[in-house]
Amino acid sequence: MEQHVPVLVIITPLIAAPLCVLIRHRRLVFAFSLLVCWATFVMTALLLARVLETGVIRYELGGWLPPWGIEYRVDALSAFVMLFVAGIGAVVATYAPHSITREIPSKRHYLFFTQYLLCLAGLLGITITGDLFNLFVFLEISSLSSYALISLGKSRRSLTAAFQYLVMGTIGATFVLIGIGLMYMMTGTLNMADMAERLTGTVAINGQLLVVNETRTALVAFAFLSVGISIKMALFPLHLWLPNAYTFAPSVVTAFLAATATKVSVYILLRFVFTVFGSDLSFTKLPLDLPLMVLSLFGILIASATAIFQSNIKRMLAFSSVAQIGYIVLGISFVSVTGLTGGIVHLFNHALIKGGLFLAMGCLALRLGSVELEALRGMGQRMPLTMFAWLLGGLGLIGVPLTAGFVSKWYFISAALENGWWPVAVLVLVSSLLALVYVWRVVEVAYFQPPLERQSEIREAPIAMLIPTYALIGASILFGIWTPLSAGVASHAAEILFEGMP
Amino acid sequence: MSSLPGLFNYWIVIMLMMTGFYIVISRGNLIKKVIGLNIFQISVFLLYISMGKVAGGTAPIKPAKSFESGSALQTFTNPLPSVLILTAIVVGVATTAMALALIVRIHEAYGTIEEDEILDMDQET
Amino acid sequence: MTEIETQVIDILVLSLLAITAVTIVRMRELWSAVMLTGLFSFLGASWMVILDAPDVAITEAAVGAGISTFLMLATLALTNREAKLVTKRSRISLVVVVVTGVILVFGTFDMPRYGDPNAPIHLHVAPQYLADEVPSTTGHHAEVHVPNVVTAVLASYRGYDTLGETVVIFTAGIGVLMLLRDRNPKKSPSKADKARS
Amino acid sequence: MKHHTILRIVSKLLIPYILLFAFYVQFHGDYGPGGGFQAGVIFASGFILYGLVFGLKQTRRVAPPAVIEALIACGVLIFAGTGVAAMLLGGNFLDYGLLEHHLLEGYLPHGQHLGILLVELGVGITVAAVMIAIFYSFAGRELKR
Repeated sequence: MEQHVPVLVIITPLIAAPLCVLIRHRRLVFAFSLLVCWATFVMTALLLARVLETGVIRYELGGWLPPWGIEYRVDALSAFVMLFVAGIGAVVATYAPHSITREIPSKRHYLFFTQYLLCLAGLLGITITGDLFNLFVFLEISSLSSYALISLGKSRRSLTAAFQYLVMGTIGATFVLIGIGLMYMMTGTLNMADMAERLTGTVAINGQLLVVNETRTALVAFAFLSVGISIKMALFPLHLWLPNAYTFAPSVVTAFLAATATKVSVYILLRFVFTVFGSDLSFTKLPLDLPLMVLSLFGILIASATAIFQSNIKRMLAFSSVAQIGYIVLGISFVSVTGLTGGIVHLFNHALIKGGLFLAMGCLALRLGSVELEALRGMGQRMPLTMFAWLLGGLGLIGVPLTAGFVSKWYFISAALENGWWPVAVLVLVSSLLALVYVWRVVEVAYFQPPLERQSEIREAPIAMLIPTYALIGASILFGIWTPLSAGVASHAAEILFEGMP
Repeated sequence: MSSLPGLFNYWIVIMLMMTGFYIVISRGNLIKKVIGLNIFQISVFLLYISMGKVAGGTAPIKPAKSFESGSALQTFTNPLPSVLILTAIVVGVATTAMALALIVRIHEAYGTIEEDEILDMDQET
Repeated sequence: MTEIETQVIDILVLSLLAITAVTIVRMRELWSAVMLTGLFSFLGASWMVILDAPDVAITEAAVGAGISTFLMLATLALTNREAKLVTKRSRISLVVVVVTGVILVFGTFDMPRYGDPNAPIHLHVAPQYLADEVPSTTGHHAEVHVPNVVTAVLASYRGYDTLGETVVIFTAGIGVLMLLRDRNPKKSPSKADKARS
Repeated sequence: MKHHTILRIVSKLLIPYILLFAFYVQFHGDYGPGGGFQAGVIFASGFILYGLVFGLKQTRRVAPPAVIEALIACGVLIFAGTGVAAMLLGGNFLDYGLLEHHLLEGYLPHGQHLGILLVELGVGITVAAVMIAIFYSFAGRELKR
């Protein structure tokens, strides 16, 4: 069975989703989903171990050789992304029951888990596939399920947030579809590896012999793919759907999507830029690095500054997420192994930190029924464990030494200095100060203000929620100290990306 | 430039795509936005299908005899764009269904499906 | 049909499509706008017939002129039938759209010409589908032996995409059930909406 | 529309043919245009016509929502199950070439043909069930108002 692991990772949650509909019973569905999520996580761990040992793993679906059939292709980057997506999926699923009991009507719980598993399968499917159109299909699976999940929020604004995301997401997906179509038109293939090869070759168009990646069609395709994916990953200024979606979705959904969905979109960008088009075309012939750097710096500064002025903490963290996407893209725009390593390791670190923070927010929402800054007064005493987890996560966002955030920032600043771009390094430091301000606002209210009268009955969150929260926060501290799995794998993946097709 | 007429179809299709895109981003009525998305997507489907066309070809359905003789004398239109678009159509209708379900719920919660009125109501509360 | 006849029909259908699309932009009465969208889809499907893609044409007609129209009319019945005239963003939108369109047109100049049998997509991958000679992992050239090549590609060579497509439909179905099946929990504007944007 | 006698009679006559046509499209996809998706849509439209003419209550009695919900899941499971079956027989996921058997010799096709038949059936069931479920959801909304 071992050679089937690549496909089993995807079809396990994919088949489990319809089974949840058949099971229906709330507790059974939960137990079953939990089992499936953890099994998926174990399989991704196996995949990563095998990839690091033997290199790229391929799997031909339906037994048809690529480029005729669809192939799965696992390299260090995809295995790494899958590992943390599945890991966070499993941890958040473990955390879910208490939180959704409070936030979602019990009649819909089995449907919630169905959509959750579909979303997980979609995200993993995007990451593992070596075929462009298959990527589009799984992108839509994950998108549709996330619209549904977001709309489950308690406030009516979750509906408009979901709709707004649906419209933006569909525009993004349609742009991607146009891009894929134009690429297909010029190369005749949908397989990424095959396309990468044919892009550097020549093609006879209308009697003229042209190099494919120099044609105007290929350039336009590249532009459409980049814009489409930028919408999906909420790159500033295309991030407008994100704050509402994260603020009004149920806590569990926010934690899961914030930690995984945008990260997988960044993965798609990396795949296109480095694997399909090649770093040579993307950065040497086309100055993609410049716009990416400008947008990411603006994104980091503006989103961090906006976060400071939010009174709703989920919204504050959402703006912080937009800023973190900026950091990741900044890492890519350095066009160096160090910068890219920083970007990839920050995908991982930020997933842990933000996942943990949003889980802590879920604990607060469970007990307080609100995520307003005002409601948090005195929670440092009333809910010490939850607030301490939040504090550790906050330190990670700032990038204090011994947290995972520090590791990423270290790479960004080294990469900036390597390139001799010291103003960029300074801006990264300035933005950390902005993060300090918004984290401090919460810490101040929670630890240095007396609790409100009406909240004297508030107790600590249940242990079943605290354990998963601390699992993610603890991991973010662990990977601040011990980096072979995070930075080690990331730099390996970055080197492979710069070499081109593995 | 004698071959420019060969691009005429693509230009019209692009114009159709952009009309749909324009409806999505300029109109505040939520149903109008869904209509725009539909037109945008259908036009992209037309782009794909028109690239699969081969002059003088026929639909890629082979007469049963051709299997025995093994000869492919006929020119067939490319089947792959058709396959991709069959999938994309299904994805499109799935998105439309989700969007409309959301609109029904939004109308129940807000009493309107105009974007600006919804925004105003969100500001008030 | 001769080349000229085909071209005339092409131009005719395309012009009708364009007229329909532009009319929809200007229309405030939603009922008619939905009907015209159905017509747009139907015209698109007719052009697909001319483009020798009968499978897609049937599906587009069934989906676009059938299901989508039906669903939109059902939604109209549950909501409003008239759209407000909002013009505040139309200028920016127009600029975005025109720029996007010009970029796309710029991209067309290196495209293979319409109907060109030597376009890359006709020379790579597709010929093996048509000849039923797709190499498989077992080494030999397995044969699918299905007369309709579209079905063969859809269900076998790229069958995994079709599984994905089925899952997409499944996801949407479950999503709609989630949203509309049960009576809503009261989504109060007062309680949870204290957040300002 | 519940009281139009002509409409009721015509629909009663028409619906069996629509359903029959759906089956034709379902199983004839190998040879002409058509397949699971189109068949599912046609099948569902037959049902929706029934629903529009005879009312939602009556239709729900014929096809209970719980059954429809289960069928949505079953279609996906048939498709994925075909893939898993190929895997258990020693091939890759969805490698229909390995679906050899000794059941109903001469009636049930083998290998690729059987695989295509099964997955198209899965697609058809899910699509028809989802369309009917969506119809119920939207139409049910109207009743509650």
